[in-house]
Amino acid sequence: MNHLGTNFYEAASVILFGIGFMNLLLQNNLIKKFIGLNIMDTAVYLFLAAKGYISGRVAPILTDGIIDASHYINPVPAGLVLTGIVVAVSITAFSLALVQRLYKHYGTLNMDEIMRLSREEEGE
Amino acid sequence: MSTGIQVTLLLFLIACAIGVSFTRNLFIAVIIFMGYSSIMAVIWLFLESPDLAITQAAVGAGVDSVLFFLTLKKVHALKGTREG
Amino acid sequence: MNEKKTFWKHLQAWVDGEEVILDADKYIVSRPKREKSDWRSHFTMEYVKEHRKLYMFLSIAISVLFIGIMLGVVNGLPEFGNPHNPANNEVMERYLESGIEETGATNFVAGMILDYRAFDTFAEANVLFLAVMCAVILLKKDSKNYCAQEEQEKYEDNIFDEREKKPILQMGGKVLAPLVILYGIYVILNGHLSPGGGFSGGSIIGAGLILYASAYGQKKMRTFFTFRTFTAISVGCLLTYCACKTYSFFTGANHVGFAIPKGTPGDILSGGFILPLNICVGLIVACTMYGFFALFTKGDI
Amino acid sequence: MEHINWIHNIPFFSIFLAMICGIITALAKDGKVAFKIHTVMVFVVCIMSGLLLFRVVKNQETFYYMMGHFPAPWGNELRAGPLEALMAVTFSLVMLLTVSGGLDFIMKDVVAEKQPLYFIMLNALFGAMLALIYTNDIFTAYVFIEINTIASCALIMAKGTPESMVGTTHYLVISLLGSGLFLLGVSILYSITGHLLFPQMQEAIVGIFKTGEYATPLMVVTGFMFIGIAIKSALFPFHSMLPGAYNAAIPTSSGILSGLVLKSYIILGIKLIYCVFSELVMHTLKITEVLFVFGLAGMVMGSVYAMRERKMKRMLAYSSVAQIGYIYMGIGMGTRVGMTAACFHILAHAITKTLLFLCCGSFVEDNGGKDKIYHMRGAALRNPLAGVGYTVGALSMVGIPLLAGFISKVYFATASVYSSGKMAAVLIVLGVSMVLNALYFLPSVIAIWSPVKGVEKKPFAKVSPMFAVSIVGFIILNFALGVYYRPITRIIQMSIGLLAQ
Repeated sequence: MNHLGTNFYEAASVILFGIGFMNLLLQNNLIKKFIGLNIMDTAVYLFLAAKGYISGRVAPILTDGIIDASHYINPVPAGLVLTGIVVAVSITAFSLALVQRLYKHYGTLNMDEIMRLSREEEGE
Repeated sequence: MSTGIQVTLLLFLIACAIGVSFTRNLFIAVIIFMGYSSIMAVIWLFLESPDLAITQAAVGAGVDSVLFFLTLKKVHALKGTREG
Repeated sequence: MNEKKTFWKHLQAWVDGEEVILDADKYIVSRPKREKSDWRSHFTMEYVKEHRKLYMFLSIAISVLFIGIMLGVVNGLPEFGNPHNPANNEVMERYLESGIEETGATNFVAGMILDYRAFDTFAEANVLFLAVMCAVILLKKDSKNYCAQEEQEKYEDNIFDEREKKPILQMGGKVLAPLVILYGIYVILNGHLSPGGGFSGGSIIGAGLILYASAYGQKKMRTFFTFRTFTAISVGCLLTYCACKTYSFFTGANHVGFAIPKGTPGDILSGGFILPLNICVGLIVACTMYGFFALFTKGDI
Repeated sequence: MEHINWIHNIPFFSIFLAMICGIITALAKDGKVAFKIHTVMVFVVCIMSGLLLFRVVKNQETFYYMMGHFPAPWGNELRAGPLEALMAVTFSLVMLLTVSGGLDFIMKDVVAEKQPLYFIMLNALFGAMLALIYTNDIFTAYVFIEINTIASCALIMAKGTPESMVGTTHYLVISLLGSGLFLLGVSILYSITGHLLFPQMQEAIVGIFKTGEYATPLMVVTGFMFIGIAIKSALFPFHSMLPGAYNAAIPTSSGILSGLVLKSYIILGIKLIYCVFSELVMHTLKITEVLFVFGLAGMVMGSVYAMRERKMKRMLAYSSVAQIGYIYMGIGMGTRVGMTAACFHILAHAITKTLLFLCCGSFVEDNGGKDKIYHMRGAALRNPLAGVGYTVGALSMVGIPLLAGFISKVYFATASVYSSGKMAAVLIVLGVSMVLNALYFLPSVIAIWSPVKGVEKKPFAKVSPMFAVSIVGFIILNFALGVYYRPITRIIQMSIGLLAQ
């Protein structure tokens, strides 16, 4: 099986996932870390949505009164992605609130710096 | 033709993602991320998922960016508000 | 065996530590520092910087490896856009062919997430609620979350807000906010007929509220939107959601009668529970989005 | 109406009851009211799950519960059998005892106006854990994993100190990595099987496996899902989030997170092994072997880290890493006997670790916030009840007969006999790990009981009656599980047989 050429959506989405993953691991800056996380999530959603697409068919909304499964694309991935987007935005908001609270106390967005300061505070 | 446009959009998406990783300025990073979300919305239109496109446009490019900008303002990373 | 040594030292501290314990803190300060085994010394900035490169190299290697593996996987996956893929099976057929009859919604996605797989959507609404409650825990002012500088900044911002005239923004807000909110309401009410639905419509309404709040300041918002209204709307909508879904799950699972009319597909008043559920989700989302905005700017709703 | 089988509605009722209580708690005016709502809810769920357990064990049945009007491949489903019911009973019992025992910590450490919010998170967490136990749908599992993540982060940060914020950030980032991988796994699985419900997925996967089509994706996806679950449940190389978070959180939260939340992911993993990937695929792809190796590494390394630690709560956190290693070792043996031992250890660790965290929190409070082990000298003499609790917990973790921890170690040793080629490794590592456990738990036990000379005797610390009841309850549970273990293991064996059908 050799579908890399036709599966260009999936290929792009796994590359995006990798970049997001790298951002999450590498970036010291918390805001960029969380942007990376968002990229990672949207990459998975792109992957799912691409899996639901069927060439030559239309969006899963009743058009011209045609009730026939071979006329519409697969609605399942769209539903899953819709749920996923909500989860992603909630987590983004939560993590940004956390960032603000951390900044208020430590005065920096650098995770290493924050870790160091908190260790110093802990004493010894 | 349509495939060409889609591939270009995907390449643009990847370029945006790499751009976010390499910009030093947080403000620019968030702007790029906003662009990334908008392109994603367009791509979902190509994939025949208008539900997702409308949601992504409202959330990714709208609410998410507002939240990011407010955070940047709070952490004094925006020029013109309070120097950080 | 290195660990064993440290353990014996450890034990010694217990055994002959009578006077030590009297003022343990002093003893710890006076005790000669262990050079080698103290892992805390590894976390100086120099050490991190030195090993930062190694760490970076490793992470990039992992990510590249990951991308490589995943490209291999993609190579072996079903073809993009092919109608004979495993995902396009009887599940999808039933959603598309009997969906209108069984749910009454002409937007199959809405029918799917709010009727066939409503449990996920219920959890999703809860995720939003929890996230906004987390933001309240984090950002609402209390005795542990107080910072004089920030109060000062807020005070200055308030003065700035009041003194400065923002005619363009205010005019824009006056004209646009009602339109945006109206559009959001349209998207919610047509969720089962056209693209959109509770979530997208709710975030559009939220955006309208944010626009209004940033044009006229939050004092004006307070006149009709306080923390009490916020809690009341969210809890009321979530409970309505819960009640609807409990009824439909209970009747469904136990095969007892379900007496909600489906209506004529295509009408606004159709689709059984889908319209009320969409309204509930929309209200929750609108409140949540505005709540995030308010908490992020002023630390209070 | 007369044909409704009320017992079968229990899983659905418990999940929704927990969620509804979580929502209603937002209206509670202070922490006390919220606590009452929470306690009543958990108590009711406990009774209901007990009934369910009784019924399913008596009938030896598992059943599927339709969430809505549509049968299996179209609608959502819950699945309940003896394993699920047993876990639900244990979780609700532990939750009840932990929260009522740790109420003082909540009241003291959480700001008054935010206490109801803390209870919202507790209720939602409880509901999400129940849903993870009962679910039969992989995407539902993902959404509830996210609820679990958010709620557990909220429990950590509720203390409001800067350290707790740092701990939360670390915990959040690593958990999100885990759930990202899990979601990727879900999407690839969906694309190759076309289903989201466990039984249909299993059918499709076995089919794919036999024809050899999509072999690479299947292998990679299995790996990703288990890496995701391992990250979430803090298996050894991914444990770095635990110590900071548990040290900074209030003891009640630490107990719940370590005793229950980590376990809920493991139970999901066990259900995935039997109900989605099937034993055949797991063995052929050698996933169990990998889990086995990491489990062994975790058992030793967790104890080694714990020994170097000077703070009591961090020591307990590292000890959790070691115990998670035990559980994964049991899963990795790849036999049903090993799985029985692992499930039993889940129960044993849940009741023991929460007890340890509560007692440790009580000592720290008596000492005025000093949390190093050398500050604990004589702590048990001032607070004998917590001292007895800590001692029982520590001895159980070390593996002294009559206590729960001993039985699980015996079962692990027995199980090793049945898995060929792994016996030597299991026995050696088990022995080493027990010695290491003793080496770090016993000094702390000796320390808390040895008097400090030359200091005038401090008065006895005041212990609230609820704390006393909960500690005594935990101790009784520990002995009960250590002595009357037979019925429990029989239930577990039966349930694993039913799961694997």
